[in-house]
Amino acid sequence: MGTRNYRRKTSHSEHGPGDGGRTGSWRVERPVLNKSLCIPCKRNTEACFICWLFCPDVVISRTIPPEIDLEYCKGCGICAEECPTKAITMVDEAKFSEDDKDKE
Amino acid sequence: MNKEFIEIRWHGRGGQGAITAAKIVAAAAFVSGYSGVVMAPSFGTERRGAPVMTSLKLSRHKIYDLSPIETPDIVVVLDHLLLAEADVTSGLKQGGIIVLNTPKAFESYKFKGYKLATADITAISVEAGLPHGMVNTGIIGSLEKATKLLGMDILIKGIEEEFQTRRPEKNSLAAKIAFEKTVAGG
Amino acid sequence: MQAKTTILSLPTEEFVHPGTRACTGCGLAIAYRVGLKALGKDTILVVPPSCLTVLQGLFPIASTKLPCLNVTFASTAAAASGILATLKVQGKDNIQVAAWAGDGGTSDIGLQALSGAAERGENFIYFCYDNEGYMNTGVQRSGTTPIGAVTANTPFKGKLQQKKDVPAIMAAHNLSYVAACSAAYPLDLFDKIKKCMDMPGTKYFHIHIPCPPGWGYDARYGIKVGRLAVETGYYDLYEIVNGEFKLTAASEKLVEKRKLVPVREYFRSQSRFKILTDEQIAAIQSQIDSKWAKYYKKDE
Amino acid sequence: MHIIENGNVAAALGVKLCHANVIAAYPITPQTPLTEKLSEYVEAGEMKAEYIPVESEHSALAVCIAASSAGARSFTATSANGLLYMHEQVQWAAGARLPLVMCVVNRAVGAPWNVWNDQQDSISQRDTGWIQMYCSDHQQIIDSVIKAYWLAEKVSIPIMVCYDGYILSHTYMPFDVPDQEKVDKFLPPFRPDYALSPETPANLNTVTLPDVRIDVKGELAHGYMEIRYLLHEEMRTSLAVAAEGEKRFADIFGRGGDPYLEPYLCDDAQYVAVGLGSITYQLRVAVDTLRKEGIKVGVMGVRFYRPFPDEAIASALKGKKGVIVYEKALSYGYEGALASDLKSALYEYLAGTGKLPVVQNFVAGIGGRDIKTDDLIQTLRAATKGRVSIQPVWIGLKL
Repeated sequence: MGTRNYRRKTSHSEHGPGDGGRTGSWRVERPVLNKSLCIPCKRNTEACFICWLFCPDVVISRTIPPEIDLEYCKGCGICAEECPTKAITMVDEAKFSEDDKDKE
Repeated sequence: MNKEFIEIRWHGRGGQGAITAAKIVAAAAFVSGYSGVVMAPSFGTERRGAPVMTSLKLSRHKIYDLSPIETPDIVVVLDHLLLAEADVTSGLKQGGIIVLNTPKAFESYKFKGYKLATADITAISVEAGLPHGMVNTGIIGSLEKATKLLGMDILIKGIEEEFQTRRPEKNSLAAKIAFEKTVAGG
Repeated sequence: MQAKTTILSLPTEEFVHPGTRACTGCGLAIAYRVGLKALGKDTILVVPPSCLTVLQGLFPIASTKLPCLNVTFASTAAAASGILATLKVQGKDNIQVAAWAGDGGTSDIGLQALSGAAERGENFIYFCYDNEGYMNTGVQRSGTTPIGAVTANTPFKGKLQQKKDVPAIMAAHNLSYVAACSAAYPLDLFDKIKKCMDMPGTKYFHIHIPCPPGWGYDARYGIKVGRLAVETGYYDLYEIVNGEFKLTAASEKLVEKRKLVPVREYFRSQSRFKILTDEQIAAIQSQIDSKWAKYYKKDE
Repeated sequence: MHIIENGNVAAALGVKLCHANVIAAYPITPQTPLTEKLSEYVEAGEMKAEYIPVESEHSALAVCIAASSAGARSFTATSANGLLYMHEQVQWAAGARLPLVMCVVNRAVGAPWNVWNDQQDSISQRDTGWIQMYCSDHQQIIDSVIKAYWLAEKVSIPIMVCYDGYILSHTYMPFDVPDQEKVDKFLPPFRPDYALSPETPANLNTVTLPDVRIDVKGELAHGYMEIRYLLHEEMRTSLAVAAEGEKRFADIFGRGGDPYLEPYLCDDAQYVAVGLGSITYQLRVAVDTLRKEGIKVGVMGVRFYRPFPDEAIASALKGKKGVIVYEKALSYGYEGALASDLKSALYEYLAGTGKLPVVQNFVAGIGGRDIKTDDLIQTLRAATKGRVSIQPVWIGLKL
């Protein structure tokens, strides 16, 4: 008892992803990247990454091409709105088949 | 006076140092074999200049009753003007002792049924080199003269310890002079 | 002067996990994510109840990779003081203590403890993320809700009083650093944090945080709405370094441009301001204009 | 070493001997001289600690909560409305299982304002999940602070060391100041199981659900209810731990004995007065007087109020004719909380045995009203002659 097992007796949380569950299910619209418009993709060099900077949910990678983690992406659309070349568009989730969803 | 259990009530003014005086006597009593010593200041909203009381109980055994003194054996009054403001003899036992700091002559007071001891501690303290108004060490000399309770040596030692960093010699000198000059009635 | 951070030079390490409970398009999540990048790994966080409590995760899962003490609503800055005192007695001088509280937790219930800690000169960074209302409890007015905003408890007339100027209150504590930032300008936030980290005493950050459900706009427009607040001269980005006030980033550029976007555009971007009349908007516009006239004059 | 000092100094010396290293406090009468003394020790370099002069009691406990969470041995003290202002933090510290020690220098609560002693302040915090210890003299104050740190850190539960304002806090009496060496032997350095650190990040006191939940490692973690149950359960088992601590203390310091109760002339007593704090010592004088009259009375001080030593109390009072509870607090609209708790313990253990004493309740000293020893004698004598009243009787009421 006492100080030894303190952690088990208090609200002591350790970090990990998905506290809110698979928040991808919150999405109404899905961000879809058009690589032919995306600046780092086009130039094949590190550039822009505005989508990465502004993503509230840490689901866009700072890579070429930027990858969107659909397991957790809530579909806010900020990336699409802020993309200077309109390379990301928000597409109605209903347009993706159930099969697609399973693959995510 | 029953020297097994003694109750002394101190009347002074906030800032006059009655608590310190009582504390010195308490410590001296403790080393003299009074294992029960309780000194309780009057509690609450004392302000500088306002009348205050401190009670000191001395016993050969541990004291469990911390309630205020109701029937003191001795009252010590650090300022003669308090006689008009406080009922200093309240509850004082028959034959009890009043130790009074006053510039007035011993003969000018009449306390029926009590023994009085007076000295002009205010003047004596200045004579000893203390700032005007510092009377809490001089009064200890008068108390000893009136009661023969603990002996001057132990009290002088206690005063010098308490005032280690604040004019120890002058404070003990005030007590010594007061002891000499105190007029004590039979 | 430190070089300005760009997206490409922004550290890639993330301290927040995906899959938090924050609302879709949460402005706080952006500011917090970038703020933690600036604070870095050697940080202990203090958080009172607020949207961030929810974002941070529910027991036993934490969404943040940094150690964090959740504390009572009114005690944020005092708790930070307690951690600082402990680090001091432990001889750990490399750990940053950062408090993140909402606007209610700062301007209302937490102000006393914050003022106390600031007056004592407690060496930590305090972030007030200002989404201009008690959003976590369902959008009630707070001390920093702006005039004219409809909230759950100012339902018909909107808030009738001015927004409390918390950075000015904190500046009155003679802090080494006070900053006003916005989630729409994360790099400005990042640079300001980096700049003040070694400054003495309490550092205060006020961050304007667009909130889709609380402000009434489509989540995708969060950055645009935040930017409009700045471009209209309605909310200014600045810093006060040892008493010296200076506009920064986009606000600084506005002084050069001498041209503000009409504030009407900002108000009309959110449903919370729907009750503001043209006259009221005109009155606010003239307040903004006179504020900026002073900025322009200072610049001449 | 024996010294003559007041109760606040006794507490401050205890805190110093325990090497508390984060102290936060806000002034309130009659606690103030205690934490002033600590600020003196810290500024003079006699204590290696951080002293934070916070802007409120709420913040004082916030500092201690955070400091303890980060691994410091923390201390604060308060009285009356200061404690009430802390109330939220008091609950928080218990739920977070932080081994804080706080001195509560008992004072009446407002309104109206009153700076004098009663125990309504700490009694009103009875159900917060803190251990409560009550002291009757300065020796108990200094010893209790030391014992409290040991116990708190052993069971991860915060402790209030309560003592009567003015009557103990400002009264001078002799007491033994334990040797530092012995205290260090008794109380090991504070090494918590977890302390906030970037090396081992954890998020403490997060929102916790009504039900259990799987953690990041896939193991089942508690829900709120389990965490709270454990607090209760370990409060109960802390009684046994306190006994262990008491024995350990007695072995090292040569004093102490019963950790929960302090009986005086109870063995053959037919009537036993019960109370918390200094009043139980004053009652000893009443007991001595009544004994001389041939009345078989005793008095029992309750030193642990929470966790409530129900079994020890029932066993000590089994077969007594009467139990007379003297209290300086009241659960308004009913009776003294101690009287209720005591009746409950007696009923639990003695109902149907034919050994259930009659319990009477006196309320005394509210707002510092002088408790005259003669009043205690009178009331105690009356209580041995039959039931005075079914309701709590206020001693010295001048209506």
